[in-house]
Amino acid sequence: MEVFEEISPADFFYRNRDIAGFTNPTRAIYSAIRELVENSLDACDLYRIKPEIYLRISQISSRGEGPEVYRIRIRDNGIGVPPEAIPSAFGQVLYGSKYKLRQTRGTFGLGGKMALLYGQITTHSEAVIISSTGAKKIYEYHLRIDIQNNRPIVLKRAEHENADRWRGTIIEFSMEGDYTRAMPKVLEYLKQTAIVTPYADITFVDPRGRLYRFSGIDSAMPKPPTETLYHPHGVDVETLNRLIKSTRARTLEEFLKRHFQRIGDRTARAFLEYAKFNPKRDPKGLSPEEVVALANAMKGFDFLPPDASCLSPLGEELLEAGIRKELNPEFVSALTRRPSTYSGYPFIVEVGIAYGGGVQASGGITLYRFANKIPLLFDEASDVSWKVVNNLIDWRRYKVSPDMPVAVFVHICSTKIPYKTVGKEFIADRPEVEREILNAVREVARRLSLYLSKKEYAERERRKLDVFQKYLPKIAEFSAKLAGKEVPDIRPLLRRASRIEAA
Amino acid sequence: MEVFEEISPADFFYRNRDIAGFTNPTRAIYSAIRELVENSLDACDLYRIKPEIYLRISQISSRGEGPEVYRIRIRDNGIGVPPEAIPSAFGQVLYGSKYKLRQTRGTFGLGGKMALLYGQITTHSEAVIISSTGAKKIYEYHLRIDIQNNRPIVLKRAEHENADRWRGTIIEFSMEGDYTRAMPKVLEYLKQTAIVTPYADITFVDPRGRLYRFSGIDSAMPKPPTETLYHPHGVDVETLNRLIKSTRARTLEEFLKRHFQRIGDRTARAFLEYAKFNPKRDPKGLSPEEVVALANAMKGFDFLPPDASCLSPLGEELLEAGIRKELNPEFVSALTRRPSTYSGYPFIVEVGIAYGGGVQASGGITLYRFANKIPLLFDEASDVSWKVVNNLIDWRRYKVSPDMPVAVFVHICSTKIPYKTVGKEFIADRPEVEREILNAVREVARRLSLYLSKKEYAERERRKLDVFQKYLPKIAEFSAKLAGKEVPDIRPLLRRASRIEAA
Amino acid sequence: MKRPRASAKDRKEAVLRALRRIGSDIYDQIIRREFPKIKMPSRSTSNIFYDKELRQYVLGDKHIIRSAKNIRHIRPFTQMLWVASFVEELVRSNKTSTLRDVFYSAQAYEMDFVDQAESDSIITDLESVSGLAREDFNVFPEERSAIFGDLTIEYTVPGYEGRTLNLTSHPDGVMIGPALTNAEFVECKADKLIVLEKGALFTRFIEERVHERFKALIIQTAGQAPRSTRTLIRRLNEELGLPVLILTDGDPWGMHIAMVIISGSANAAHLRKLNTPNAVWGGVWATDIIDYKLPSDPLTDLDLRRLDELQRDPRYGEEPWRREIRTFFKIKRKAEQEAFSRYGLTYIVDEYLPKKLELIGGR
Amino acid sequence: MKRPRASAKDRKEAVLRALRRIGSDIYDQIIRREFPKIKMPSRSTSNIFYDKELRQYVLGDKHIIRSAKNIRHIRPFTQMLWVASFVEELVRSNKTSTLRDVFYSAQAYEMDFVDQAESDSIITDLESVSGLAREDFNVFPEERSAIFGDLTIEYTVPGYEGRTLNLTSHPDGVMIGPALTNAEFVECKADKLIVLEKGALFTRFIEERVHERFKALIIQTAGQAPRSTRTLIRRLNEELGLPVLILTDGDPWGMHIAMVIISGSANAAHLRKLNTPNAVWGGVWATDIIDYKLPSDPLTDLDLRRLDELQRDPRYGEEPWRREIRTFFKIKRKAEQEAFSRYGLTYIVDEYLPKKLELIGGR
Repeated sequence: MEVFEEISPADFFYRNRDIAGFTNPTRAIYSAIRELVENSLDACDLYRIKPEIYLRISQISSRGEGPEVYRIRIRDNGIGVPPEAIPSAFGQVLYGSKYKLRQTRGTFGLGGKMALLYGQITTHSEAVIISSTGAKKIYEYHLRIDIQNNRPIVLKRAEHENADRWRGTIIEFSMEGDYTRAMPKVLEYLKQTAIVTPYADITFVDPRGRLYRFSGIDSAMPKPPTETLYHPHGVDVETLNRLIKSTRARTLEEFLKRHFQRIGDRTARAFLEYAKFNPKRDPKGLSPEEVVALANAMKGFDFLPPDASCLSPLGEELLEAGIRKELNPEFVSALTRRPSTYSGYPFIVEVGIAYGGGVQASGGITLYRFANKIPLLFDEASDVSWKVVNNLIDWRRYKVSPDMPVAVFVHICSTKIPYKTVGKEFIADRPEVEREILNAVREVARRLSLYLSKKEYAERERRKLDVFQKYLPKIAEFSAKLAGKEVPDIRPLLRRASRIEAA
Repeated sequence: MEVFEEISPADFFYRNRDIAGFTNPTRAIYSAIRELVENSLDACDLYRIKPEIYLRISQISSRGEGPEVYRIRIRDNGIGVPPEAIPSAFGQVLYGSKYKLRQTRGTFGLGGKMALLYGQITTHSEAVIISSTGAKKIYEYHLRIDIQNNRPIVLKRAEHENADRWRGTIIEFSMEGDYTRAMPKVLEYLKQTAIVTPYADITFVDPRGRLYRFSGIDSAMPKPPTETLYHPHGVDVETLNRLIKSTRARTLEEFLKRHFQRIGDRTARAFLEYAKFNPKRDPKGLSPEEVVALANAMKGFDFLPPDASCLSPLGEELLEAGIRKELNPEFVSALTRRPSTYSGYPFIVEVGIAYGGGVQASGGITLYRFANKIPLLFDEASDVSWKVVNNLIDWRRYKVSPDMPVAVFVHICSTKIPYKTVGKEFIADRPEVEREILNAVREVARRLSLYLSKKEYAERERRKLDVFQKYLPKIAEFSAKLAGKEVPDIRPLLRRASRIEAA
Repeated sequence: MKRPRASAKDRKEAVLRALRRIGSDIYDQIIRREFPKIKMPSRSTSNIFYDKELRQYVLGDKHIIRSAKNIRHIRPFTQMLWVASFVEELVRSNKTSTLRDVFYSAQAYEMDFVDQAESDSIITDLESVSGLAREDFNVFPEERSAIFGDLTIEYTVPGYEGRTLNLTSHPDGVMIGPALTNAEFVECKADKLIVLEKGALFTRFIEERVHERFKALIIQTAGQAPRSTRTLIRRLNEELGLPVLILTDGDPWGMHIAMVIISGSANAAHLRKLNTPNAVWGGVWATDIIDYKLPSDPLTDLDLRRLDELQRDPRYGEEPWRREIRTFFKIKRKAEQEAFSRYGLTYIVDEYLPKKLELIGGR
Repeated sequence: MKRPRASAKDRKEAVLRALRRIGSDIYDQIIRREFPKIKMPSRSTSNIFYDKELRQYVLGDKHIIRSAKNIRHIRPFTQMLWVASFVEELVRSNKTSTLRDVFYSAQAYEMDFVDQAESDSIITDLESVSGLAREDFNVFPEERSAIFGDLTIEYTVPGYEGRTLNLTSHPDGVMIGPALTNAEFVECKADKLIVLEKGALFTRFIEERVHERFKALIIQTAGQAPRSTRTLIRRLNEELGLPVLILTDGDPWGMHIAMVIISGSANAAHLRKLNTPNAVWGGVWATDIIDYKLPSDPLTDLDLRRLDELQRDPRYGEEPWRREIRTFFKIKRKAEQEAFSRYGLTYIVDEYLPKKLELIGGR
């Protein structure tokens, strides 16, 4: 006879921590840093606060054997967490503020909790959270997670006066890890983050006390994403049921207009006629079969493309600034495409190109990939951008050869990034996405080509005259010799040559 | 100001269904079939019941547009589910009977629930579950999942008399899918399942009514796995805390002996001396720092290797039978290695080799991979077995060349299979695992080599005599011609040649 | 001697005149303050045609103008003019040279070529413009073929003027170099010419006294025949009226060696009189492989692709070519000339050759 | 004529005796009801040594026994015996043949070789066993080189016995084939021999009358010298006492062409008298490239690897080899013989050659 039992979500992720990238000590410390930095950036970006992030990793004196233990401390100047939400926000899995229809960095919505959970199971340390929303008090919590019940355990709680009206969040905890091995990826991650978040100040002190500073440029922040309604193409039966359950609309027409973008009076009526539903029906009165039919009809009807205000692209100026700041190239150009859509999800592609200066020749195009302002560092060759840059574009048409120092940057923003696998390290080659990237890269490649052409032109003009000056006298000499005559005067021709070329 | 909310585990997996393999309609129907078949096999294997599984997929008349909808029905003769557990077992995520220390097929412990959840969100259909443990009644439930709250909704419940004392479980539900594209992988999955579960009767009726039968052989079933205690090497701080919380032991010595395998009186005392703990201390009195110290000491101490009774390998006879049954080769041999261990987890490697007959030449060794009796069909080249078979073994030493029809089968059993990535499709090259596989493949390759040698011997003997009969007369002729003599009689030499070769 | 050629001296004068004309033409344009240009027949594939009457490839009417005004033309323009002045000096002083020498000599005039392919192509330009072959400019290839048989020649090269040589003097065969190419024919006792692809067979034929038994001259081409050898074959056919039988390996490559001797190559479409339309390819035929049960090898992919190209070549439109290509495709095998050795070393001369000589009118 | 060789007839008899001895030995073993075996020097690399005195590679004392009792030996054993009986017939009837012919002829005796590499190797076996070169068996290579200069030879081949030829008769050069290789030297007016790698330079030297101006015989090897040509060079040096100057391209390959003429090759370690220890390599040296500022190309990876091999070769242990290898490594460039054309076509004869002739005792 089998014995059945229930396990908590925290317990599930404890057992399957690979899912969130906590596979081994090297990967764990890299993933922890990533999750914390991205949480901090989100806490600023969403409220148009210029991020100032301070990250410190210190090695706790060696335990003698086994992996090393590190103390991690991160401080941001973000919006802060309200005191009553702090325990659950940091001590309960599947609790957070990111389960919404707008662009954020988080991948599984697990945030930094997996980092704290991993710290707890490897070192049993408690996590210290200090946060303020800028009001009169600063709150300090010492937490641990009750994994079996997925509940926070508050070990200590304190309030401090906030005379300076400081706002932000500090997290500090210990974990096992192998920083030495993780270091190259960590530094690459921070550098690329600085490219794609050029307005952010990021300071990092590593376990040996080395200081890395990524200074933010003085510039306007990009418009933060707003939360939007569903687009009818991106809705399945489950979502529709949830909306029906919670709506206060009394008629289908009203229901559609209130809960979906791109549906006004006219569209609502046209759609309901197409779907063969009476506009006056009460949505709560639909049978399960009717809900399925409604969901299918939504996929088939021709609505306007989704609203992209839930997205927050970087913008051409900022992307160029980020590239310039970290790579200092001879030439740089960026392009933000207009919003597009796949399977009902809006997305925006931004692309940059850089040439010369700090860009190194690498025997091909160096590719930097970003998704929702996160650098993607693994499995490059499986990414759609790699396919576009290496297979679909004939770089010779743009005067680019493999020995030239050229880098391409591809940033895709979406409420749902089309990752190809669970690992979330590379993007699938959806035709809509591929086409956007292709067009964008072609355009910036064209701009680079134009730059290279101009640079070449002056050079070529100079060389042309050299050629005439070299060959015309020889023509005169050899023809005279063959004809058995004196060498003729070619100065008139040389003069004409210089005029031809000047024209 | 951020708004915080909690989501349920079911909601999490609904949002991240890629994790369980429900990425697109093709992959979804393949994953659903897999999960259901594996659940059914587990329900039989664990109780030494010879599995009889009936699976039917029928296409529901086309809806006109969008992906097709299929009705899936699976019936097994397993242990059955107690009526009170049915709703949660099928309608609640993270509820089940597999969260134990023993070998089962399930990958994330999500079982068939993801299949039902996917069916619900694509077709809003209800799932029908009919089950009996062989007692007087058969219970029938019609369920749906409340995704937002991760709770089952019972739509209908019925009891039927069980005159024949039928035992087993039937599941039936609808889902969107693309069976046409999934077909090759589905059939390959079933065929390989039949190899690694040769005692199972599996009947499959596909959407076009074609019948596939994989008949089980008449044979003893392998010993089912038993649930075991933890091995001290496989324990982390969190697990230790849980055991301390729930134990009734009053002293550390008692605690160790009761909750861990391989720890008796002597080992307990030796270990506690090594770890510098008083054996008489109350485990519940340990400080958090002491728990961490205890966990670290456990990793460092030299315990006996873990008990493998929690594992259920197939055994050499059954593996050979499975291969013979599905491939009908000219030669087959299998080998089950003794239990081994990595990072405190016990594992067993089984290997088979087959030559000729139904095995096709493929320009190399054909590799079949299994983990806990599940076929692994994706990403072959990343698997440690692929490395062993293609890089570490010099097949020429075993008289095997790439044009020969040879197949190698690798089965690894463990309470924790060392998958390399979250996708769980290929196994990491842990040195301990690699060594076991390498030794096993070498041994069966040696056996194949022996077989091939014997086969060659008779052939070679015959050819030898031919050679003498061809060349000796010519030697006589040419030497006589050169010497200017009559051709000498070589019959004496030919007689001696046949004697030499017969020896 | 049926139709004697112009004397060596007359030919030299003609070449020098042609070169002088090219120089004068350009000189005059410079004097007129024009950017000099030169007109030459286009050698692009679209301007190469097979002339059924001449039985060789010829150039069509398209021309290109190369002008010193064009930045991309001025370099090859100057190079060609330099080559003209270089070979003018060669011819005038009775010296010979090679393609390789021309490539290196350019450096003295700061006229460096990128590689020899470039200098070879410029020499071909000069051939097109002048209508003369590079051998006329005393530029000879390095490859050597050889001849043997009862023909007496008279040298025209400096130091040997008037001296004669009978081509049976050296039983290893007489090398075909500039001296022989430029020699006059004095007396010929042979009544046919046999052209062989392979040196080994050449030695065999001499040993077996084919020149006496069949009153034949024998030439070995050592693979694809050099142009000077092709000229010699044509002269022997035209001036002495000798019928020509060609024997090659039995594969697409051997077949094409024969075809180039008979109908010329597309590369030399701008020149005439390099080919011998009346020569006959006698084998090894694909049908010989069957009839004589020759040891053979399978045709490789490369062979088959070549065969496919030949099939679509207008020169192969008639018999026996069509039949043999069909047969090659059918049997998918090839054989070398030496394959006859399976029947003994002299079989090819005793049995096979007499059969094949019937193709050019019997022994 | 200093040291006349044994007459052609005597040599033929010696070869036939050697072959008969091999056959008799085996025949006798069969009569004694033994599985016949044959002993031959091992040609494995571990048995090849450089003999400083002979200044060539030689085989050491290791031998292998090939026995008809051994299933892996019986096939090559029989093949070698067949080759012996085949060449015996060749020599007896004064015919010549090629390696290729031998390969095909085997088929008539159901002795098919897998490929020509196999039949070539069996012929080498026979050379080892008999101590004779394949040219002694009348098996000649296809490649031809040529000679020119004031030497009169007397043929010994059938049909030409007693006839003489002066090697200036044909200004394109006289081919070195079986007839010339087997000829006797009658009269020589030259006092040195110049060996050239390239045919183009050969023509240039004849045109510039090097044979008269420097009283020289000139040989062109057309690349790596065929063994019959190497034998000829040795005979000219030994029998006529002519000092020998070798001029090749200035790269590791040209250097090695000279070395093989001087010290022989490892492949022929089982044979003697193929090399000419007193010959001198005169260039193109790496130091010439510097001294004459020759147009040059960078050494390729292949060139450099070859150079590295040569550096570790015992034959290259002395000067000028060591110095030139060092210099090649330093300048990492190479030059062809034609590169001198940058100073005009006759520079190499007028300026360079006299300098180099000092190496063999001046002009």
